Amino acid sequence: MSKRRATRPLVALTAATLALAGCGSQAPSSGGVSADSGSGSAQEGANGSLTVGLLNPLTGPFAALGEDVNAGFELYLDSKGGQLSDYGINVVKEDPANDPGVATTKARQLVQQEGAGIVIGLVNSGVAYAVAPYLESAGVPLMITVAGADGLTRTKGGNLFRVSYTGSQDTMPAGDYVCKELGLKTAAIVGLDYSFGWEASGGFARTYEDAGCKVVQELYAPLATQDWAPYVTQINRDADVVFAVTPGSDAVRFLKAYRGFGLDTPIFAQGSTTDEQLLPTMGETADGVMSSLHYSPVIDNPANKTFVDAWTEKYDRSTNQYAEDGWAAAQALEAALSDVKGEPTGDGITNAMRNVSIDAPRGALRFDEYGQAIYDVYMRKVTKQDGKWVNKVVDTVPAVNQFYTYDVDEYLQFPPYDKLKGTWAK
Amino acid sequence: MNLPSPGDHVKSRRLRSAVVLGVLLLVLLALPFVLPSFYLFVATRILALGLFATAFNIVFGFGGMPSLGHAAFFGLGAYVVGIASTRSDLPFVVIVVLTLVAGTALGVVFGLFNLRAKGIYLLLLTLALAQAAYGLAFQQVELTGGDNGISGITREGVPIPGSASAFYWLALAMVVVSLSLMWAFMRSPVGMAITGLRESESRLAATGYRVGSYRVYAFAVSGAFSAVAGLLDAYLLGSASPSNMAFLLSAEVMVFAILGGAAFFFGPFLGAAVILSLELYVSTLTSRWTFVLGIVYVLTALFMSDGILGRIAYLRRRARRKTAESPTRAAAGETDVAVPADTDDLVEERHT
Amino acid sequence: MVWLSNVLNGLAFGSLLFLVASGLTITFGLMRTINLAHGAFYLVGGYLAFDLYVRTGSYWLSLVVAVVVTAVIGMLVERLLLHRLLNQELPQIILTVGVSLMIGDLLLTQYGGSPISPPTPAGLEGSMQLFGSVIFPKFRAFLIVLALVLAALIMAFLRFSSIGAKVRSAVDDQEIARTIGIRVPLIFLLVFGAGTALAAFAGVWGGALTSLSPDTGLDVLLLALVVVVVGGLGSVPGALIAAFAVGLLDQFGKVLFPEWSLFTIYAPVALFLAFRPNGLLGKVESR
Amino acid sequence: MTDMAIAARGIDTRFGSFLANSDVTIEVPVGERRVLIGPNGAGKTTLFNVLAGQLRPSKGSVEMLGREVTRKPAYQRARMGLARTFQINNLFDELTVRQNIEITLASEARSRRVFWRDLGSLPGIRARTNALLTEWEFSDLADWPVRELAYGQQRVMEIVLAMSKQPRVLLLDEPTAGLAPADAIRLTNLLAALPRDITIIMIEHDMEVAFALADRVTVLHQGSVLAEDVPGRVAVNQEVLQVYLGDMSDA
Repeated sequence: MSKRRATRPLVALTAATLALAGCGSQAPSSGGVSADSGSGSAQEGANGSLTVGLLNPLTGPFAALGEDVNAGFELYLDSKGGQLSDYGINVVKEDPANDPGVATTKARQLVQQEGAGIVIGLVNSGVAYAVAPYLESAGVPLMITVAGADGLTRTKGGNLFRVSYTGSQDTMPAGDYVCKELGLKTAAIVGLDYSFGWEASGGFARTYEDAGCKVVQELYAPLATQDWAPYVTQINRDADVVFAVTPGSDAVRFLKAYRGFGLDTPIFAQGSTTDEQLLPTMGETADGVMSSLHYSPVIDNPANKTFVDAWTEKYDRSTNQYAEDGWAAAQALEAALSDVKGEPTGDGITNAMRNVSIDAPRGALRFDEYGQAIYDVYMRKVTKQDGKWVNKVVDTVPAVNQFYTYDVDEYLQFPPYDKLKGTWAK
Repeated sequence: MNLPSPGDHVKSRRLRSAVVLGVLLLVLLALPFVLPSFYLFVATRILALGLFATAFNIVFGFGGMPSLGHAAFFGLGAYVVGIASTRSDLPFVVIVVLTLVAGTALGVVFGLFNLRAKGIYLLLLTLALAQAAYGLAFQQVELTGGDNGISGITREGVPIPGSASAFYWLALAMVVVSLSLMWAFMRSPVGMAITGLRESESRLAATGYRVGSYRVYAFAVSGAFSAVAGLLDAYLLGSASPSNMAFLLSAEVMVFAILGGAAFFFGPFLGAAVILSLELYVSTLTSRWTFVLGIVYVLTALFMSDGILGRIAYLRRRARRKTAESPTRAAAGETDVAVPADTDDLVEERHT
Repeated sequence: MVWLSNVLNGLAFGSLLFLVASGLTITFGLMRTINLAHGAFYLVGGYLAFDLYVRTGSYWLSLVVAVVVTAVIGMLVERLLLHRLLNQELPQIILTVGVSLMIGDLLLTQYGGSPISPPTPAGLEGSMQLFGSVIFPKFRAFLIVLALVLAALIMAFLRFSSIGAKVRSAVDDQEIARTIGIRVPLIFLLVFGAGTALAAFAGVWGGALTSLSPDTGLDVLLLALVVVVVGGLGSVPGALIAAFAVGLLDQFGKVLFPEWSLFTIYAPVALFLAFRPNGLLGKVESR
Repeated sequence: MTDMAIAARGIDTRFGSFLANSDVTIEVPVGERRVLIGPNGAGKTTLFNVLAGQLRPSKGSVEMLGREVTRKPAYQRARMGLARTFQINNLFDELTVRQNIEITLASEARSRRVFWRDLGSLPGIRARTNALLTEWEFSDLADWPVRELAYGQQRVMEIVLAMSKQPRVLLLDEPTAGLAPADAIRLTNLLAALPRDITIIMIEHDMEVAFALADRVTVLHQGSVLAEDVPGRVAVNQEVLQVYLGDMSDA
């Protein structure tokens, strides 16, 4: 092996790499405002300025979610000319790379290097758990936009807020609804075998059984199960309804296998299973699937109209819950900032956030004392409208909080859902 | 034969290496006084992953066994900390010992599985083992917290728990001690026999060494220190999660070793520092950082398969060509003239 | 009957694994090249077919063009990059991991992170009834047939065509191959092209079964690697047997021990390799 | 009857369908110098691997110094006093001459599991290494990596390493292969000067070397023993001549 060859190509390629890295930074990663790092371009509003750290995945399995949250946030910011409540907003985006180690590093970078006064984002709950304690200790508010673990919002008076759902929040109304309104008395649960799957399934199972109906089977499949046949073929065909918690690409595979094996039991799902990001790919297989979620692009209210119009003008596809989460986060921040007098400190924003009450595209949104959003939950059904598959709203459960109708203290005494999985069907 | 005696040469170089190491250590000790806290955090992370890469290299660069499952050890260390520190009041020292024991035990398992496998088969056997370990971490929620991992790891039991600087110094001390122990180990008969594994297993066996045992020793020692690296990382981040055991980390540590120079004791550490810094820098510039990382991998494979230190050593050898001539090949008209290996030099510590 | 259904499912998933593994095992078996970018080429094939089908609406055109274009990309990678690293296992691994990172990121930039599904040929929608009560999707049944036919074709090709012999001699001794007039670089280029073409073919078919997103490449690659290694590197019949075995293991592991499903697929593989370090039908490596 | 240093009886070694050794019996008494000859593919190296424990025969038994060792792996036979060289140089290439010797010396029971002390600092190892370096005239090359040595020097290194453990049985696989004639003669002289109490079994292609060193010669052909006798008689054995001449005319 000659070791002498190729020093020149090495230099050339290194140069090319650096050049590419340079180009890449200008490449529109989300199509949002050009707001990459650089506090030099600090926008100064009448009341001052605030640096917002967007910590959403731009690579890895949750990239599509993270991009949409960022896009939603920036779209709202754009619509307000880059200022929220007369504070100039500087957006700095970092990629947590779906890895707690990277995410913790990036959270510190946002706060310590970029001077972020608030961090918004996080999709993976494990990452959120890893990052939250640092932000707490640093006194920087954290607004979660996707990560769903119930346990993240169980501390009163913290600096953590969440505009998106907890694992069980959107499915608890569904249990009641399916049992009482739809009159489907026995259910088979098919969920992903990780905490979100157990929480969403458990939320459904709890209210469903409390309403007098019966969970007859529970099946849990690993995240990113390539072949769903082993699970689909085990589904108890005597059940009246199949309750599915299969977000992301698993939803596509689950429904394909479900239809392929000729099952015809109606499906009711946690809303992320029929997300608008997935509907075009799922097509016919999603037809008629019902679900519960705190958003649907076809909600009829002025805030949603503004949002959907702004979105569709810019992107050639439907809005979805993630984009709305980002948009609503920006709205919530705006509302909080309108309460902050002067310098937007961590404490100032945190205190103001507690009293935030906004009309988001999803409807009315405010936070409970644990920092978790209270919002309306919609019962939806996948239907074809104007040649496109949409989650048509068939019913609304207003002002759902993370404990649903249960007494808070009683609810907090319940064993966690990871302990309860497998016990519902018994 | 009329050769320059390498004796004086080696002595002067040994002195120089000692000076270089001493200065480096002083600089590292002084970092908390000059670095902003974020970069101190990054530096601590580099220490942990640098230790991991160095430990990995016992099996990889020295033992010649391309393990693609080393994340299992790193993750194991992190989980030991996660479980022990959140569920017990065990003192720090005990947790360190537990980590060492667990890492050694898993290393023995890896070694026993790999008594015979070679090359690509070893690569994939270790990968399968690590994936099985990953499966346990992900699915045995009672113990590991599943996908949420274990968070809220505090440094309460850690000596001087307070400041980031204190933890940095603790990490530095542990890394220095670990590296010294590994360095000494690799010069011991067992360590040299592990190096012999890479060079020729058949000769090793014909010499009277039981080859399989040394494979197990290599994995055990490597596993123990890899687990310590995981321990440091978990204390630093305050969390342990399945991604500590993931395939990509196993692949990344191999790139650390190769880019830095797997033939050199300090190569992998250097590689870890370079790649982690680069990742941080590029990911700040662009969200397309995985693409750039891909380019770095490709360039490493094409042009740096001897690593940065390998290249430096080569350039130095070339520069020294005029002063030293190979005893044998020069006469035969070969151009790539060699010089004696200096066993105490940082760069020339060649084991591959 | 439940058992029959499980067995069929296992075989169908095994067939998908074989489609992916076949390309991997011939590039390794013939070139001693470990291509960890195989999962990325799988994705490229699937995404291209998806893209073309959206544009043209023609299934067969999409399939053929996707496979050919992917093969060309593969050959470019071989010619420009891999070719310089002949017989250097570790650099090959690093290089192909790098290539797959780059391809994954390009796909993410181009198509976004949401899952897509390559087209299914007409006539394979829906399901059929077997032995009275077992309902089985036609697509999956066809997949089993496809895998068996593909295996037979590859084996026959390697055995009977002169290219098979040439490739083998080129690998066994490049010097000798060169002296008797075999153009080794060309052979390697063609073999790698064939390997990536198979990856793309698997991507179109497998993607239609499982859907694709830029990060599925790794999941598929890991399973395919397991199959290739258990089967014995380079052995096509070995890969076929191993693919079915892993498919069945996966199926029954998930049905019988759902809590351990990630563990039950890799732990037996590790155990198997510990006792048969060269896989099922692998040759002992001389070195 | 004298004690046998090595006795292999009825050895079959099979690789798939190929029988590399077929019913080979070879008995070498202690102190004898035996040379194995035979055309390419006669199964000499395979037999060596069986004797040294690198290969397990399909059939037959191996005894070493009066002990049954058929199922004992190479490292155990090495510990019993067997040393071997390899046909193709098989050294710790990237390590120095000194390190090669040190590793070899450290393989004895009291040092091979030591992990807390520097190899070179173990009692006796440095001194014995230096003695060996001097004895074999490698002192000047001690700190060079073995791969940088000339081919002939590497051949000698093979013998140095084998001898450094003071073996009782020494297997030499074509020690002079590939050497220039002058070097081959030097090496042959070195071998001739080895102590007489060491049993030597040697594969050799060069007839002159073979006959100069051997007490007895065993001829292998197509996996079986064709003849075994003192050199003088083997040299005139018709069958042997035919095999050799035939082989040459084929080549």
